[in-house]
Amino acid sequence: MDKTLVGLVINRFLLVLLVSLLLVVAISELGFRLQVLSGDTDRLPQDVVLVIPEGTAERVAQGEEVPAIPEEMTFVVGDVLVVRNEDSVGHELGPVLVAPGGTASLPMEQAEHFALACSFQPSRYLGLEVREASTLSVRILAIVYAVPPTLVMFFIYSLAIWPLRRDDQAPPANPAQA
Amino acid sequence: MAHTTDVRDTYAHKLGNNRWGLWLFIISDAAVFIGLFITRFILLPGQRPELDQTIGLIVTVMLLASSFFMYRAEVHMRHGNLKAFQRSILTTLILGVIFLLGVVAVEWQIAHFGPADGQEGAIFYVMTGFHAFHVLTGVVLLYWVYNNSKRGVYTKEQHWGVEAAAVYWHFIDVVWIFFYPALYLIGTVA
Amino acid sequence: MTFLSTGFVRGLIAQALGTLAGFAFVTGIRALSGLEPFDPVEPALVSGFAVGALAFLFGVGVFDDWLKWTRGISTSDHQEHDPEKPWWYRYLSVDFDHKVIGLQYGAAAMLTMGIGGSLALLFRTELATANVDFLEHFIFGQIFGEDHTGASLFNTFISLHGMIMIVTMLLGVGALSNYLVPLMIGANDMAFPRLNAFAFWVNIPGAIVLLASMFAGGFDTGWTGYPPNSTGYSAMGVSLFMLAVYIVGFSSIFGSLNVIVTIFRMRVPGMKLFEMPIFVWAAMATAFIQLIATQFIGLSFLMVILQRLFGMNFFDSTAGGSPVLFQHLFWFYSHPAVYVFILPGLGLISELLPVFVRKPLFGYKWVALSSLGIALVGYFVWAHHMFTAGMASYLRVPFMYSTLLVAIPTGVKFFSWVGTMWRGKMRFDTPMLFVLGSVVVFLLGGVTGPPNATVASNLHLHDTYWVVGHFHNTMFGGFMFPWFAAIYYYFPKFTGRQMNEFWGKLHFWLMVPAFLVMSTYQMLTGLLGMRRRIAGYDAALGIEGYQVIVTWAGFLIFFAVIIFAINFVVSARRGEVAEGNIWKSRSPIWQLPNPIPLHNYERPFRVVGEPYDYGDPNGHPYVDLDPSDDAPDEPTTPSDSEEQQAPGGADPAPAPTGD
Amino acid sequence: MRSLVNLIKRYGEYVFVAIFVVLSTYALGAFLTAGAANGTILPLQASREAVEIDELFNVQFWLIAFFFSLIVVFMLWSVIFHRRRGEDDDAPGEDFEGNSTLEIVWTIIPLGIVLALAVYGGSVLSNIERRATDALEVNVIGQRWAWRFEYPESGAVSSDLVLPVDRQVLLRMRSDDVIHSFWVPEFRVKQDLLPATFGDEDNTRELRITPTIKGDYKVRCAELCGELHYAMLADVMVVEPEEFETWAAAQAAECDLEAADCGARWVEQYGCTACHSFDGTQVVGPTWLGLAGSQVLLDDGSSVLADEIYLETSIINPNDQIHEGFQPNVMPVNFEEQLTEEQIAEIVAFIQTLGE
Ligand code: HEA
Ligand code: HEA
Ligand code: HEC
Ligand code: CUA
Ligand SMILES: [Cu+2]
Repeated sequence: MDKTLVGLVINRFLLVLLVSLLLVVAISELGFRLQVLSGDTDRLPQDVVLVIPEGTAERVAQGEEVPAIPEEMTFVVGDVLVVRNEDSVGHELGPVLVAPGGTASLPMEQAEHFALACSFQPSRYLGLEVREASTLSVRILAIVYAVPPTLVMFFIYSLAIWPLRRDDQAPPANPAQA
Repeated sequence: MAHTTDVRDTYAHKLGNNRWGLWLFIISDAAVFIGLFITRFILLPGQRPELDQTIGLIVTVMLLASSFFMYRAEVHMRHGNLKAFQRSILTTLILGVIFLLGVVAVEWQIAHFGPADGQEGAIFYVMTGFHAFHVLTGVVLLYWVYNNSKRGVYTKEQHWGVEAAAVYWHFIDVVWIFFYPALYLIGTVA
Repeated sequence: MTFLSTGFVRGLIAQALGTLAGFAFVTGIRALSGLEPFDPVEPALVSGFAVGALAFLFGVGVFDDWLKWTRGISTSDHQEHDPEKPWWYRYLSVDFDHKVIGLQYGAAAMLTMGIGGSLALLFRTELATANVDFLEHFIFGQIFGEDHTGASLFNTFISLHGMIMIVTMLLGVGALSNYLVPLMIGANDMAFPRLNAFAFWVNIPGAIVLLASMFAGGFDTGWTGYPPNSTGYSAMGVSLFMLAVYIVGFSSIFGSLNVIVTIFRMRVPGMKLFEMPIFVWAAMATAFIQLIATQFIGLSFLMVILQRLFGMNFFDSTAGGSPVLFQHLFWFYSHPAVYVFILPGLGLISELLPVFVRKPLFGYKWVALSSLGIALVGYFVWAHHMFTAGMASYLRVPFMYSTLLVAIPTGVKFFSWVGTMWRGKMRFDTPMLFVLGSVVVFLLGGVTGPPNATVASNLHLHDTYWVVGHFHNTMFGGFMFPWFAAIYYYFPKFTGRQMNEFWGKLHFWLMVPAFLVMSTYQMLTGLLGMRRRIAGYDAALGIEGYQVIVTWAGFLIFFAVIIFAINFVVSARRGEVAEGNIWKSRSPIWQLPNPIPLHNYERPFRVVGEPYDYGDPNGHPYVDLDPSDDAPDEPTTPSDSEEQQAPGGADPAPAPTGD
Repeated sequence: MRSLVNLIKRYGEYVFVAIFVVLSTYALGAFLTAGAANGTILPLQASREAVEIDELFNVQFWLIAFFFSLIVVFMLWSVIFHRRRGEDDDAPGEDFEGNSTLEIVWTIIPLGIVLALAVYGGSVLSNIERRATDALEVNVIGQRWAWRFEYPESGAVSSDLVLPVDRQVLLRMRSDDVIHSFWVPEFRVKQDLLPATFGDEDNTRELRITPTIKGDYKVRCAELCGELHYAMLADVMVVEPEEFETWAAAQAAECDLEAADCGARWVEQYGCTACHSFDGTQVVGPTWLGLAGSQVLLDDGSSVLADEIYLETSIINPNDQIHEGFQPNVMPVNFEEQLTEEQIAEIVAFIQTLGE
């Protein structure tokens, strides 16, 4: 095949790739922001702070609920649960002990649904739900899926708008005509 | 008929058609192997079937070597060296048969699992089976070419059959270059 | 008897014998190796049918030439018709002429359409009432075996209806591209005539196996055959069904390969890509899909068969397999395949509109490239059939986006058609009526696509009659109506006569309104809660009346096609003789006499104008069929390097050159 | 007439067409959206998700109305006014071959619509997947051709889906055999159930629904799952929270009735009635009327007395002995894992009450 034609095709391809990439990234980020606003787990991992307020131990002892502490918490993988104990007694949450006034952290490493024994809930259990986040990798994957069709379409129509060659728009694919 | 002047009726043009056809066929066929390859990584992510490494290595070397001889055969044919061509193509053929036997008669027999044993079994047998079937057709094709060459069908200038067999054989070889690591090297033993 | 000596009959006999032999062979081996020979009977049955299909091909004779080549015997590319034999003899035997093969495809398509349509009427009758009653009738037990209940028979019928109709469309597409492409690009045949014959004949044993599945227990899986329903829970019919699809797949693969090579290599010297008739672009785009995607349905179905026969576990999720994997592999073919069904049809619309509007095709280049756009973008959208299967939630969004993207090239086509019709001088012969009907019906199918594609609304629509309505719209608009338009339009080219206009118009005015009623009520019931693939439905949904309407409309469509069939036969015998270019088309096909002579063009024609320049005041034609008098550039000698190796142009025997 | 046509042709053609497009869009769009609102086109809107989805449907309906009208009106206009009127067969139409600006416009505008629709569709999706912290968990188990709902909170098990109104329910779904699909048209959303064992993260699927209107609905299996797919329905009852609590407590309570009555309850809960009848009608499995104590003809020609042992093995290992005229591999084989020995005994006791 003729060299210059290949060159032209490659140039066009790269250019269109760039354009489609930009477009798709822009759309994807827009969509992603909209989802974040809806308060989902479609977010980046972060530190989640759980404060154990003063007087929790007494309330628990009386079997009352502690309004500041949820019974169920939802995390995404990579989140770190930071427990800050403002109560006057020490509390425990699963494997960690938090001294009065102290903090402890618990990283969420894999997606699962579990309950940790804890001393600051009337039910004595804190339900934790860890999910896969729609993190960077998922978003990149999404971009990977969305770019090729965009690319193909832009490439094809670019041929109609800006023919590769001005004189004869079509490559003479039939060698017999060369 | 009045189309003696039509370039489309010349041998050269038909040869070109044949090449297009062959390559399109290979593109299409490659799609199956790509499908199998993807299947393998979806069903056994991070793992691989437990296989005999020695046999795997031996058959792989055999197949790679056969590709080399196939290449030689084609070169000999282009130089019109018929005897050398026949020697090379026979070597290719024999190496191909050894590969087939190595996979089907040895590896399949000594594997720790049958086709019905989990994903390892399913994947191993379907991938090697599909590939072995292609090798088998390749061997038949080689034998056919060899036979034709004895009948003097091919000349230095015109030997489309040889070219086709060679391209097909190299294709099978390339597939194995992907399948071998996928089956024998990547991942931990399941 | 001449009939008994046709390749077709020989093939059938060979298939019967081959099937028995294959069955006996496997059973024998099982008996010898100490296994229960008939339990399970499935492996022997499947092998039997596989061997039978191969035997058919040997029997019919598609391998004859290739076998000769292996023995160093050369063969001729052109068969002359033996005048001793009746005219239909070549149509029932292996023939390499692309026109014959095109018609063979076409006839096979009509046959399968009849079978698939009749099945539709059977299960539609069942659906006219809410309970399962009609198919419980004892006659069906008598035909299909007593252990079929009405419900499972229903499931078998809809599944087969779906697959047979899809085969119909594949055959129809084969008919169109085989018949038209070489004529349009000025070739005398396809690039590989023998492969072409193979690609056609392989459909016949495939179709037979497909029908046989009905009598081997049927299958309650739908045409999609999702495991584990198809692997562990369905009767053996499913194996035969999948085997059949596998066999038919060879037709798509080799047929499309041939089309691509023909388009790129066999164009008349001097014809540039953007000078081809528009249908050729559509055929090219179609072939690009078929060539690659077909392998994936083959692979997925093969894996189901392997799992059934050898217990290889690909899809059983309770033991580590993945049923969703099947869906990915399956839809990676089956979505692009829907564009296979329509692209040639849309190509025909673009081809015929200018003729009847007497105006250039609006935006030729855009229409041409849109075919490619639909085909290629279509490769990236498959997962929209799986929105409810449980993919990563966020990943559904890119598939929604890419699916919607297909609306753009399709829209370009629609807008261009409108541009073509605008300010023309429209004529309303039967082919044109069908073209106009196609546009409306396909538009309806198209615009009902985006609600499916948008994930949230798909969650309501998935697997309901809305989807059924959507795809009947697209397939009737994109295939059935253009198909009929093509038959009415090209009829003189293979019979030398014209089809009767009155009956043609009656066909149209019966079929299109009936169809619109059918699909509208399908979509409506779907929105209201009617699921797909159910033998009986909840009368409380209040849709019984609608169902009756759909059923009646189905029957009307059937009768309309019967009218067509009668018209076809009568016109072929006694129709008005069609002299020359009856539609005043610019296409090279219409510069040839009716019917087309055996070796299409006496000499390569020369492209001297544009294909759709109907308004051209200078009256430049598109092609000059007899370019000898002013021949400044006769076909040049080959300049390609690869071609210089070959000395001269003599055809050396016995190197295989044809295929 | 003629001059009017010419007049229209010369001056007002585009204006007229545009007016008709607008009128037609409005008529069609209003018809569809009104139908959707009053329930002649879409079922009752009985969940929070349905509200979001129906808004999306309205957008879709307007798009359908617009594009359908656009093309069809232009086309009809050409058909009516740009037809051949007694001229020659090949009298040419107006000679124009295309217009790149126009092509670009009608590529870009749909592209914009597609992008907007994708973003909007994505946000609707994330809205209907929004999680409430107090969601009621229900395990949904599909098996050919029955539904079972387990409430881990209360321990209730039922073949009906009873839900408190206005509280989000988190359905965790799996199937015991083939793929099924959970769909309540009034709730709009749908989710497939994949074959999985419990705790299989890869194949358990989730769906969240917030029912908003009290009433009776039906779960309709939406994935072809074999012969009786059409009949794979379950009742859904959306009730006041208090009513729900009482119901759940009653369902969860130990069965302290007579053995046979408990059996009747398990038979109901575990979906046996999908295939077995108590009144002699044939469904997929043998009827239980008169079964116990009778001589059962098996498909290998022998016959066996349907005593306690036979009934019990038939439940645990249905494929061991196949009742003449019925298919093996139809009845689920995993009841041994699902039911306790006591429950099986109670079921047998129940079947015996239907015996001779
Ligand atoms: C001939 C076949 C054909 C064609 C052409 C199409 C075209 C399209 N189809 Fe369809 N489809 C089928 C055949 C076809 N389909 C079949 C057989 C099934 C069911 C399979 C099964 O399960 O058995 C199916 C199912 C199906 C589903 C899955 C439904 C489900 O089961 O959940 C989806 C989902 O996205 C879908 C979407 C689309 C879209 C977006 C298009 C688009 O290509 C349509 C594009 C066209 C237009 C939109 C109209 C014209 C455009 C304009 C006027 C421009 C402007 C428009 C906008 C900007 C909106 N189809
Ligand atoms: C080209 C494709 C095509 C065509 C033409 C049709 C035509 C028809 N279809 Fe079909 N249909 C499908 C493709 C098609 N269908 C597919 C793919 C499915 C999905 C299957 C699945 O779910 O798995 C489906 C499913 C499907 C369903 C859903 C079943 C269900 O899920 O419960 C229904 C229900 O109404 C239906 C009805 C009809 C009717 C009444 C016709 C009528 O139009 C039929 C009228 C009859 C004819 C058009 C034949 C006439 C021909 C002749 C008389 C022969 C003449 C002979 C010669 C000239 C030689 N079809
Ligand atoms: C999917 C359908 C299906 C379901 C659900 C089902 N069965 Fe069955 N059952 C069958 C079929 C079919 C047979 C007959 C084949 C056989 O003998 O195994 C059968 C046979 C039986 C028999 C033997 C009866 C006879 O006449 O031989 C018993 C007892 C039985 N089932 C109990 C149950 C119980 C208890 C349940 C629920 C916990 C149940 N079945 C659920 C389909 C089903
Ligand atoms: Cu379960 Cu359909
Ligand atoms: Cu699709």
